[in-house]
Amino acid sequence: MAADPSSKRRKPDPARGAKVSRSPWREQAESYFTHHRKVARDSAGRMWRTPVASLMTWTVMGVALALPVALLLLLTSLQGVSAGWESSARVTAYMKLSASLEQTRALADEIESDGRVAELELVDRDRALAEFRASSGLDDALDYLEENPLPHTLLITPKESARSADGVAALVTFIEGMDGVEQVQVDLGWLQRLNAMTDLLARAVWALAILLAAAVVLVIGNTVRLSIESRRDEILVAKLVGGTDGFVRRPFLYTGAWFGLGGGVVAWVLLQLSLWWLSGPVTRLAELYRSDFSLSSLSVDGALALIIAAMLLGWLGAWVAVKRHLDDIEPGEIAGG
Amino acid sequence: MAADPSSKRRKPDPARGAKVSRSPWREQAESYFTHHRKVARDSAGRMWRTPVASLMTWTVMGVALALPVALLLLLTSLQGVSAGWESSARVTAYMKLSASLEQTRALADEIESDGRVAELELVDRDRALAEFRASSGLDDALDYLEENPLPHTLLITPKESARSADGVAALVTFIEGMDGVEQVQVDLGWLQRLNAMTDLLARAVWALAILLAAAVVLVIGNTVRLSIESRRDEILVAKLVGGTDGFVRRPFLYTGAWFGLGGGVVAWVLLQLSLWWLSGPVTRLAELYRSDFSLSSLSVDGALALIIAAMLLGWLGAWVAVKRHLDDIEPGEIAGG
Amino acid sequence: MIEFRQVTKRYDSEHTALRQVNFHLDRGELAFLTGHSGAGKSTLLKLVMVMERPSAGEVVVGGQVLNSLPRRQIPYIRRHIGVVFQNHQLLFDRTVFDNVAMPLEVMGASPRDSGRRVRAALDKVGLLSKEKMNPLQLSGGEQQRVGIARAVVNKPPLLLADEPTGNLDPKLSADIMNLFAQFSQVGVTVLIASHDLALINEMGRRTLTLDQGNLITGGTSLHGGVGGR
Amino acid sequence: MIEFRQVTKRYDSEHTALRQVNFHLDRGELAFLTGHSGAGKSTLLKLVMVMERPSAGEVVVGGQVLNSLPRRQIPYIRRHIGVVFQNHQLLFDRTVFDNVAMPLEVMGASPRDSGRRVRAALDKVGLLSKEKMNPLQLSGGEQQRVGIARAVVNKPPLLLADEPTGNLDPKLSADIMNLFAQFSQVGVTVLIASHDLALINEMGRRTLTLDQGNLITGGTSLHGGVGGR
Ligand SMILES: Nc1ncnc2c1ncn2[C@@H]1O[C@H](COP(=O)(O)OP(=O)(O)OP(=O)(O)O)[C@@H](O)[C@H]1O
Ligand SMILES: Nc1ncnc2c1ncn2[C@@H]1O[C@H](COP(=O)(O)OP(=O)(O)OP(=O)(O)O)[C@@H](O)[C@H]1O
Ligand SMILES: [Mg+2]
Ligand SMILES: [Mg+2]
Repeated sequence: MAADPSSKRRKPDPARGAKVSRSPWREQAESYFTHHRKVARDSAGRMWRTPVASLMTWTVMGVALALPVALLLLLTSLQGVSAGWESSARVTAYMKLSASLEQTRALADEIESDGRVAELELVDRDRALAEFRASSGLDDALDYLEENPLPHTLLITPKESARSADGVAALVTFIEGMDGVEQVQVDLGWLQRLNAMTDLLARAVWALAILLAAAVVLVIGNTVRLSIESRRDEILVAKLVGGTDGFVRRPFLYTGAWFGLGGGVVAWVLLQLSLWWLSGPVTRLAELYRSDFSLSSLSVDGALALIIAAMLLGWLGAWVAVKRHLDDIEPGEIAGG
Repeated sequence: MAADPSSKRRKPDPARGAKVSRSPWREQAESYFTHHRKVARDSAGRMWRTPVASLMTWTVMGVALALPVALLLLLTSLQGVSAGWESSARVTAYMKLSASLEQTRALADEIESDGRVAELELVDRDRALAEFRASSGLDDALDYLEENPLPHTLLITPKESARSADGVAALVTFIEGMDGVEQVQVDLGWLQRLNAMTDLLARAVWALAILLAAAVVLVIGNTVRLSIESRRDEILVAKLVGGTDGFVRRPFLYTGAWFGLGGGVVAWVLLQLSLWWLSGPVTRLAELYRSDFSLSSLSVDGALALIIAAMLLGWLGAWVAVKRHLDDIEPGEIAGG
Repeated sequence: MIEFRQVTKRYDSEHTALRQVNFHLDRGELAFLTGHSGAGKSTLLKLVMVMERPSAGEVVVGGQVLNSLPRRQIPYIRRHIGVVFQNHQLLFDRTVFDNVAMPLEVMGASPRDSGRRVRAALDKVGLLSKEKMNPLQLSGGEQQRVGIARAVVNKPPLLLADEPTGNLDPKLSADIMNLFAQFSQVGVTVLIASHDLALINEMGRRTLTLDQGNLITGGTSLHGGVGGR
Repeated sequence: MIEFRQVTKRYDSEHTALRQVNFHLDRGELAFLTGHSGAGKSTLLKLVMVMERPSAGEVVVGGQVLNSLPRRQIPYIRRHIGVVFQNHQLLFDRTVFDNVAMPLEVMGASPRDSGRRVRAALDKVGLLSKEKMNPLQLSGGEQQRVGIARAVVNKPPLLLADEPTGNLDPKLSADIMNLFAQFSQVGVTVLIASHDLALINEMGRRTLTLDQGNLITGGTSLHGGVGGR
């Protein structure tokens, strides 16, 4: 209340006084922009003067904005992981027991040169037995074996382009048709599970994102609506002294944009805090699974985009509220006028 | 505005007129409750008269309330699953190859009678070989074997009480010490992973729950604050004609409670809708994993508790806002009085 | 009923609204308060209502020194004072009836009792036919009369009126003044701030005149109270 | 400048505020509008301001028939009318200076120009020293004068005043009336609703009298405009 911007305004400016020849059109445009600046400053000042209340609104908006962005980041992170999972859709080719190591090597080279194969590992029968012995815990039992019962094995990782269920099936048929190959195994179940999981996640994310986007618009719309109600008199008087609709609307639109700005900044802070807080356990978990999973964080561009989007949303919310409520306030209802 | 409850009130009630002897204390108490009813009705009516705005506030609150409850439900569901996972922390005991089936059976009975064992399955060597043959795809290779190299095996599931890392280790030592047991294996990694995952989830849920609980209180506080601001005149006049603080506060507390009620109902509706929408893919996913996972839904008691909690939160938010802002409005600031 | 002892009210360093005002009003007395615009009339009435606190001196109402009154006692003092505000202070979200009923509602009067009293008060100011309208739909003078009805509805022992006839035509003004005179005859103390010198002269009552915050006529010397509180 | 042709205003089935009112005010004319409380004075002024639309008849202001005026043109009409409202309509979230500057701000006047004009207007009503205060800190009469300053700040060709001296002492009332008279001398059309019959008689200008919505003195016959619009 104490702030008095008018004192500045009333000081005659000698530099301006000199430009007497300025056309009325330029004068008009200049005073238009002066008014924009003034309204922007005033509505920011109004927010500043009630810091707790403004912070409350910002926080509500910040929470509502942070959640969908957090989900987006999580989805991005998971897509990285699911790429890792897909690579576990490996094709295993068991050679005939009669196939020699040289024969197997030649076959391996042939398969590796195929466009659909990303990686190939040859496990010879001796190594296969050693690994089986180690992993099965049947050390003694295997000693009874007179001959190594395991064949040479090829572990084949398909290229990403061939990782669809159909693509993998075609690759399997191709390898099965080769000489010396006894049997080909592939864990198609993984792909199916992955699809189901992605579907579920996408649904959940969509459900939440819709709810929260609605929440953002609602929060701002509601705040602006209530601030319109509490500034009813101002609107009335502005209309009575000949303010156009644009003039009356302006402070509310700026208010909405400033709320958006504050909300965006709060959202960014919340995101950074959550990421920092969660990064410890996530890293530990990823290590346990020997996964390269890590939470994506927001880039500088992303942060800017978030804040600008928040301002636009704020402006939009204000516009909707103003559109709906401003026309209701007509000077006919003036007290005892 | 058009509603006029006064017309009812002014009709003289003959039934009442008869009880002339009523003490002034009873009269006071009665008019106190009459006023409570009137204020409750009025503030509900006020909300009713601006349905879109009220719905907006309810929705914002509903979203903020629904999210923590949804997380809670998800956590409950996951605890069901993780119980399933825990049971996969199985102890496998391989018998010596020299141990006969009868000897193994006796041992199995002995182990099963131990208090820490929930379930026990005996896999004899023939079945073990058949299963290995089927699962390894090494059909032909195994034909070369002259003798079954696999021993009898006991699959032991510890009781829930013994499922801690320490408990399982003790069980392993106990079984290892028994006659005829060659080797005992246990996948302790599972437990570790489970702990890491639970830790991560708990952290995420806490982070979200704190944010959202704050959001609920903020939304209501903010709404009540703005409604106080827009009803400034009413507060002023009530104070001027001798209204006590309690009297002035009452309508706002009721408003808060009604907002809470609406928010709670919206939250419940949102939860039911989301559950219904997600149940399809969840069931499909659970089938793929042969898991008995299913999303917990809200019981009738739970729904009631949610709505009552929402009303209490609304009342609390209103109380805080009223406490903070009502004292600011002092009749000194009356216009030109 | 009302006693001011050396009361000074300073809003801030520059604005002193009242300077060492002394006066005493008996039960049942009707007095006018006049003075130029900004002389301090409304300020004086606000001090009686505990809407402002004096910078110096003592305000005594109904035997109670208001200076030392705890905050939570203020509502109970105000219930014994009826006030007509300079700018009406009506609420536009309820009917005329509900506006006038407010002082009764605050006191917890029974609905039956309250209905009877409100209609009696509205009848006195000639607005019984408009009880169901919203104050926004009334003319300026009608609003002012609603404010008067609200001030008298609970028959308070003390009645303050700030410019109660500023928006009324001469005939209505005289009617309202007569209403106030009737109240004073049944023991109500009435203090009316007004610019309407013609009307004041016609009534021929005690007149307190303020000039730049000084009480220049109608006051009492510091210790010369007429007594009979 | 203002012409009413058979204007009737009915608020709802029961309340008819104006009945077939005919009158015509020339450029530079100063006229008073009187009548009992609820006679329809404020309603008449609201029709000129397009705050209400007539139920029947035509309102013509500055040669423009207001009945058919599209909504988006209304602000531009209002910029040519200065109004003093019966209850001031000041904003309490800004200084007196900013309140008075509003009509200029709306028109997009340059800050330099605006500052000069606001101070001139405040000087005319004797409140230059209070320009930085909040209207809440002013007395009722001071607030009313701020409202008058706001009405005249952009030198409108038409000036409407609803009870502009209701809260002013007789000397200040006379000063304000003289201010209005000066305006009319430089070609401004002035219409003042007032109850202050003493002052009206003293001024000796044309007086329109309303009674229950009927214009009983000072009107013109249906087609007998004095012309010179
Ligand atoms: N919005 C409205 N709805 C219904 N009736 C109304 C409305 N506005 C005014 N009236 C009625 O129209 C009549 C004329 O009102 P108006 O405000 O024009 O009177 P006035 O001459 O200005 O009186 P005063 O001197 O008391 O201000 C009054 O009886 C009033 O109750
Ligand atoms: N809250 C305030 N802060 C600062 N100054 C104030 C405040 N309230 C009133 N004043 C000043 O105190 C002086 C007396 O004001 P008051 O309202 O008592 O005058 P009044 O006699 O009622 O005048 P009027 O007849 O115009 O209503 C005025 O000059 C006013 O500007
Ligand atoms: Mg005053
Ligand atoms: Mg009027």
